[in-house]
Amino acid sequence: MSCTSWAWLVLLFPLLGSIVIGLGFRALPAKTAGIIGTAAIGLAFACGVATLLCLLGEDPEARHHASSLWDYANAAGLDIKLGIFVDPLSVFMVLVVTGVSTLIHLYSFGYMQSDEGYRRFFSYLNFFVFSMLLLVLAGNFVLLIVGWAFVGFASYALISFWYRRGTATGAGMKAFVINVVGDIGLVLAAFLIFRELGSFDYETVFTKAPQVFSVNEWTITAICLLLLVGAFAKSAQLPLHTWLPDAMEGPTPVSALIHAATMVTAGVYLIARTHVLFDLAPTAADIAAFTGLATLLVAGTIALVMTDLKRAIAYSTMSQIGYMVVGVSIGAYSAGMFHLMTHAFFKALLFMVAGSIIAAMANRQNIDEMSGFGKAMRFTSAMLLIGGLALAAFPLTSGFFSKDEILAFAEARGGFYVIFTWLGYVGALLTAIYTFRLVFRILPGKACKEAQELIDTGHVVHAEPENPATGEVEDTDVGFPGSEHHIAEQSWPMKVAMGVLGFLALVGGLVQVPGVDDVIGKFLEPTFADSPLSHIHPTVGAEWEGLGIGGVISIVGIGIAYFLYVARPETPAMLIQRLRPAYTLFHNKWYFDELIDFLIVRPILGVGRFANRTFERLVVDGLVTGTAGTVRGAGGIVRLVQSGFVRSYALLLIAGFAGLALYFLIQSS
Amino acid sequence: MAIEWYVVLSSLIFAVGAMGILTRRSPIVILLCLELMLNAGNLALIAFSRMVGNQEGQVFALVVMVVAACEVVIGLGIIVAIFRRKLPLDVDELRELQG
Amino acid sequence: MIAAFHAPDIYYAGLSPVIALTVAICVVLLTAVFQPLRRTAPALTLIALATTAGLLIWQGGEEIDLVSGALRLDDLAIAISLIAVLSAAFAVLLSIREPAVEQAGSGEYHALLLGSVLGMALLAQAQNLVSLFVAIETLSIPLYILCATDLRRERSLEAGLKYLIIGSLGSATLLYGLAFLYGGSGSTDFAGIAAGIGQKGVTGDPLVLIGIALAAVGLAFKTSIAPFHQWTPDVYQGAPTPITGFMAVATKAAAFAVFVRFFDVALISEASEWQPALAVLAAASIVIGNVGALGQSSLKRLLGYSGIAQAGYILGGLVVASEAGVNALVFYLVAYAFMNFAAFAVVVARERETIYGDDIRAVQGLGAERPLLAWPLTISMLGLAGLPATAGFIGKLYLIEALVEGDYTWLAVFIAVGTMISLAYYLRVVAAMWMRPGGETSAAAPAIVGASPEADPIDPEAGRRMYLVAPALLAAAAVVIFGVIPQPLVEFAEHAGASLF
Amino acid sequence: MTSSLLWTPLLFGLIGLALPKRLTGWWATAGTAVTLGLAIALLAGFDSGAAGLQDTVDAEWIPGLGVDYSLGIDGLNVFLLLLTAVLWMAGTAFAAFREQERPHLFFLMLLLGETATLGAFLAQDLLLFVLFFDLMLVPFYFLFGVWGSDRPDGTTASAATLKMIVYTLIGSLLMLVAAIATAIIAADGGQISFSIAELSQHPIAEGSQRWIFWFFAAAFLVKMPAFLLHGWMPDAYRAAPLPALAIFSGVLAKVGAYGFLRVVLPLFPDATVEFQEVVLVIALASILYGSVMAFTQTNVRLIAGYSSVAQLGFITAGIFALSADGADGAVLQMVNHGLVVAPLFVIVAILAERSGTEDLREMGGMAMKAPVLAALFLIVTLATLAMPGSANFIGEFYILNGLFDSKIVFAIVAISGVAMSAYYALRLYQRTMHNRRPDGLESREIGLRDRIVLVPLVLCIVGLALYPQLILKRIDASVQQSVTAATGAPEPKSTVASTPPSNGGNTAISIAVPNFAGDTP
Repeated sequence: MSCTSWAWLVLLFPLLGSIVIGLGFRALPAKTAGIIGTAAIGLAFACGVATLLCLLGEDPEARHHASSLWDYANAAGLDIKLGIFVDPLSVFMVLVVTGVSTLIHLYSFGYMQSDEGYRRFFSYLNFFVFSMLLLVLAGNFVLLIVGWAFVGFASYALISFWYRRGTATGAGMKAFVINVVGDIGLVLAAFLIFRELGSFDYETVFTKAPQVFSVNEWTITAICLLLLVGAFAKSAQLPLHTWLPDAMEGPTPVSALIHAATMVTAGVYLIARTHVLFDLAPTAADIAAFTGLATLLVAGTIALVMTDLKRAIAYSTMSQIGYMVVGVSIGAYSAGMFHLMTHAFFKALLFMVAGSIIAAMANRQNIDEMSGFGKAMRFTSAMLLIGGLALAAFPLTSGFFSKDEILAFAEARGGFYVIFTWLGYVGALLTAIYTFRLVFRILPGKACKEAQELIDTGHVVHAEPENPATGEVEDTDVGFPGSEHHIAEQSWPMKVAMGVLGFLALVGGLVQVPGVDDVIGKFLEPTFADSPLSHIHPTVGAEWEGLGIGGVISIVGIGIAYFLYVARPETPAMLIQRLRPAYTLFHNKWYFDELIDFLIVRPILGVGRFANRTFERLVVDGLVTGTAGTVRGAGGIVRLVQSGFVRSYALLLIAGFAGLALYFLIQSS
Repeated sequence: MAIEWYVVLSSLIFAVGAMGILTRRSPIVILLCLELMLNAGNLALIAFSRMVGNQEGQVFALVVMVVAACEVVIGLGIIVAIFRRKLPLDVDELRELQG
Repeated sequence: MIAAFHAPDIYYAGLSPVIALTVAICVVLLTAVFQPLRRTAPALTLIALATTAGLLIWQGGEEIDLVSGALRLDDLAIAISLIAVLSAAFAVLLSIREPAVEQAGSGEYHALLLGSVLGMALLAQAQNLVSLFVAIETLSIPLYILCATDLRRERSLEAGLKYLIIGSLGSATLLYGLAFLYGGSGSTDFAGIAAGIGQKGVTGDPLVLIGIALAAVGLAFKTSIAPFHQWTPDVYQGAPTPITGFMAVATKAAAFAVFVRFFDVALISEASEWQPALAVLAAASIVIGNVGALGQSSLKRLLGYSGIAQAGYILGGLVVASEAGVNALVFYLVAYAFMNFAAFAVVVARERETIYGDDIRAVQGLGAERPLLAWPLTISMLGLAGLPATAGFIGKLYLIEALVEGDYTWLAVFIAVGTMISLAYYLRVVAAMWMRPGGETSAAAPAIVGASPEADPIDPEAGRRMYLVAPALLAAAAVVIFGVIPQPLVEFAEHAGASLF
Repeated sequence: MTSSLLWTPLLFGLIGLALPKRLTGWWATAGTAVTLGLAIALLAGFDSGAAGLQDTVDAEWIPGLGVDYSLGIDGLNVFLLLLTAVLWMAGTAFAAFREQERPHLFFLMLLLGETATLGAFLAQDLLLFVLFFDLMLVPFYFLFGVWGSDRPDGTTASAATLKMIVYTLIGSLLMLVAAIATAIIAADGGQISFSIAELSQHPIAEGSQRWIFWFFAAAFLVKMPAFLLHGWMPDAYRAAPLPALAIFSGVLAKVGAYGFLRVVLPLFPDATVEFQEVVLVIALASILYGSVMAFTQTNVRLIAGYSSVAQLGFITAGIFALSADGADGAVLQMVNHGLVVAPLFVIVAILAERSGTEDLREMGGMAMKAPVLAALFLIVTLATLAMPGSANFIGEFYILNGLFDSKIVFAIVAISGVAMSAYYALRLYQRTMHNRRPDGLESREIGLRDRIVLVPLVLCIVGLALYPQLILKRIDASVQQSVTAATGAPEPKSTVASTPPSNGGNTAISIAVPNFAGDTP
């Protein structure tokens, strides 16, 4: 079988899984649905591996294939095929996506067990994986947009999975609409590409682009900026990020899969995929890089003050994606992709841990209420520690190698790109602090009520779930995890999934140790070989120097966190008092929601209300009623003249004659 | 005598008839005025007949007389019917139909 | 000295329809005298009308001058006469059990009706000022009486008197105009007038100009063209409904026939003079008729105003002074006749069936209650509104085509705009039938409402009487059939038009 | 074949009058099924590469007036015919499953409506087109007025319907005058012919084209309805009975857009080019205004109604992009929108049955016991908002791409409508199916009878989503012909072919002022 056939199979299994579970939702026993769902993704992963092997068996220069099934829309010169494109980059993404997905499916198999919407969940989840794979495998921009929108929809569906929660549906809507804005950016970019290059196909576009465009030309910059709109919306970069924290309304596995490991990194993938265009538009690339930098700092500061466990991790995700965006924008393609992979491991792990803890807390997510889980949930705690260390880039963990590789590249590129290195380190410090803020709030200390109960009885709390945002009692009919909760300690699928990810988070970085090995860099090389930046390689010494600095910063950060949250727990409150304006700014998430509300939502609603209440009535209806009124008024006059007086009829008759006679006389003289 | 005077006279009679219709309220007087108008036409016809030198106008006038008589008869008949229904003999009071 | 006496050369075949009608008048009038024969008057009238129609059809294709050129028998005349005869037949059917007939006496009533038809037949053939005037009076005088035949109702008398006064005023005006035209051209013959005016040219000849104006007023009056329309709604509402139906169709047809013959034959050379004036009159009628009909609650009155607007449309066919125009005019007259027949038949039925008289409430809920009446009225209304698949649409199409061809596109636009306004009241009738619950009908109502002393006795079965339902259905069917297969009617109209040009 | 397609519905309708009441609905459904079969047969025999008319019928109808009974099929109408047949069958079946008052009349009107609509699509004689175009109104007048519902605020169904009729006839009567004027001017004293094909061979003088163009445009824009001419829509939509409304909104609105392609572009090319931007402004206003209104409405029908205004705005914009891809997209979108909006209204009907209200604020949580309904609704919603992956997306993509090439500013403004559509469509879904269920509201799965109606329609949507090429392939040739008639020569699709690689800089300049560069006559 050819590489593309394997790739088609990668697409097929999740789709089949989704359809089978979706159509058979009444017939299938719950567990079967879970098994089918997990197996489908597992098979996809297997096929992904087969694709990888197939690709590795080929000459590095020839490792790109396009294949199409049928003409999707081909008329008037627009030739859109249902086609895929297989090259190291897409296969890399396929492996990350299917691999992490398989584990998260496994986790969900246990975690969602008592949820009424179990089958629906797996159907959605499989559909999401299919969409994500479509996105990474798409062979042209139109199909990319299709995949792009599909993941957006899947994300929507899963965020508002518990659809009786007003907060969940609202968050879903927000995510969807912002993602549509991103889609529009992509669509416009596609139009512009087609207008200039006459094709939507990756191969044609990437071959022709360097011939047609000169560097930093108006058009190519516009194309790249439009692509960035799509990328930023999907990857939650400023200012299109506001949906991501809200998206935490969805079930925790969803947050792990979509809003940490896979979908949100699509923007990074897009920039890497279209690096040919970005290489031609360095200005646009720089804009992207600075946006990433801003995001990583802003999100880091917000994560410092978030008390909601999942939201804090979500802001951390934003921040980490900021690193990746910086990476792929400044030319550190393989480093960016590497960070994408390791981030998928440790961030998925962190969310799984969060899920386990939240389950133990009966769906409450406020870290202020949590403490002492170290003793209550040993496995979960260990995983939290591993994930935290990786995220904080503790030496030798996966995050340590990947994050610092990006920063080292920036330094090697020189010029003003050094800013990225230094501010990146600032971000790293923030990362270490906020990560271990979570760790130190949750693990040590006196066990809270729920943790104590777990220690005493081994039971997970059974409380009537209620929505922390609105205080209303949750509606468990449609599938909110009812009173029965599942934690990693008591559910082997969760344990396995977390264990594997924990292992990967710990050692995943070793594939790319400077001076030792360069697995990912080598593998992705054919994809990025044509980039003018591909020759920039930081020296091994410089890399280790960077790693050293990074390690120190990480340890310092953890130390600060220890000081603040364990050694002197009263300091945070004091700091808040002291730095009130900054705290308010961070706590209110830099007022982005309010800004968007003020700039976009309100004007449109205002216009809508004006149109509805005033314009429609006065102008549109007025046009009708005005005309009708005039006509009716004329009718009134006619009826008034029709007075019933026969003599007035005679008068009108004679007057009419007079008029007619006058006309004739004047006319002919 | 020049033909114009006949025409002027006839149009004066026509105008008097028309004014009568416009100003009088008794149906009988109105019928009389209509008679005047028709006779104005007759006068004009005869005058013109004289002017153009053929008899067609005179024949026409004779016919008109017959017709005028018919009209008056019908008119009086209706007036009688109205009177028998004890309705006012005033055209301005006949305003049931309007609007 | 005894000159050789030549018996007048009379072409009896050509005169046969007129003769038949004249004889029929005498016969029907006689039945009034002989008590036992009273009830035969309607039947005799129908036979007479059928005979006349047969004779007319027999004479079809003839083009001949009769009575020393006073009359002209051609396809236009025959077509119009047929419309008149047909509407008279409809009127006879609708008059069965009509209270007015009882009051006036069946024989007299029908004789008068025939007299009016005779006048119309003559008018359609008239091509001489004298015959024109005589015919118009022969047509009108019986109608004055017929309008007033429902002696018990004040409205009927009022209508009769008003019609008489204003009608006579119109006749006098017409006569005066004809006198002037005679004076200006030296002839009473249409051809002679054309020749007489043609010689001198009309410019600056006040005699002819005022003559034209006066004659136009007189004819416009008969055809209910604004601003000479004011008698129409009042008389239509006051007259007994069968007579209203007859007037609405037949009078208009006959008057338009002579209108066309007079202007398109006698005054054709002056077309550029009178065309704009008549176009303005047409536009005025369209506007006044349509806006006047809005908000009317009496169906007869509504149809009266609608008739004014329709007259405006039809006048468009005359305005362009072309063969296509006359064709369109004839076509539209036929279509208009059928649409009105259907409507008036239903109005008559409901008038007798309910306590509401001709008020629009009388047809409320008709769709559910009496579908066989509701359909004809619906089709009639849709046809009058010019919706497709009715003869009304084709008629409008014909008119608009003629108008655009004759460079009167603006008048065509007026027709379109007028039609839009007209939808408001035509569809109001349709809505009343189909979209309103039925009003209180015959059985329960009178006790509650309290019938006025003038009210006629209610016949709860009137809506099922075949002599009312059948004409309505037939007319409606004709409207639809000629809307879908208009070609026969188009050819009929083309023959009529060809006889003038 | 073509003729039998046209008359079959009416024939069934007339025969149905003689049947007992409870059978009429099924008989009518059978009639629509036969019609659908004929439409499919026509599609099967359709030669997809050809641009010209196929399966033509040509007979004299009123030779005295130059009107012919002339029908034909080409890429422009073949799928619209199919859409008509499909939606009518769905609507009729939906109605047949429910008790109707006066079923004889109801189904007769429904089938008369189908014949009229098919006629408007099939007619190749300008006057025949106008005739059927007007005739469509008659049955819908009755359907809306007789079976419609009065509003509590006093607006009766008949008043709302009257408004609709007067409004729409304003345009069509003017169109009648304009059609006649076109033929007469074109005949120039010779034999009058209303044949669209013949008329398009010899376009009339530019001066006449101007006013005639607006007369036609008025008719079509009212029908759609476009911004400022939509005054009839809110009242009529609220009054209309839902099966009829589903058909009305799904098909009849498209006749207007179709008219532009069939009549206006080929017959009045100069005026089309001259007024391109004016119409585009109207189209954009429709998109924005429709979207904004759909944003704030709480009546579910009106949300669907205003969203149609916006969608038809897109279609108009596609046509008046005057490029082949724009028009291709427009035709595709006509079919798509029809397929989407009809099930949308059916669903609205089902929701209203359950909740007893049509106010969004009083609905919610209905997905609970009705997962199938929710799933079907979701697919329809996604198609409505032109989610990539649906055929609607391809339609909009083509439209906007065409517009982007010719009038870039318009394209960018238009595309904001896409974002808004995401919000209002999803809002409609969410507020009805999700969130808490108000007290007393019923959540009940749809029964078999509704599934029979809905599922095939949704399958059509899904099928087209997978293979929009099915339509594009067959319409392309005819659409190009229609567009070329207006613009002259077909435009080159790709600038690359003519631009040497080294001339990249020039391309940039041509893009910097693209909107104005395209305007030079």
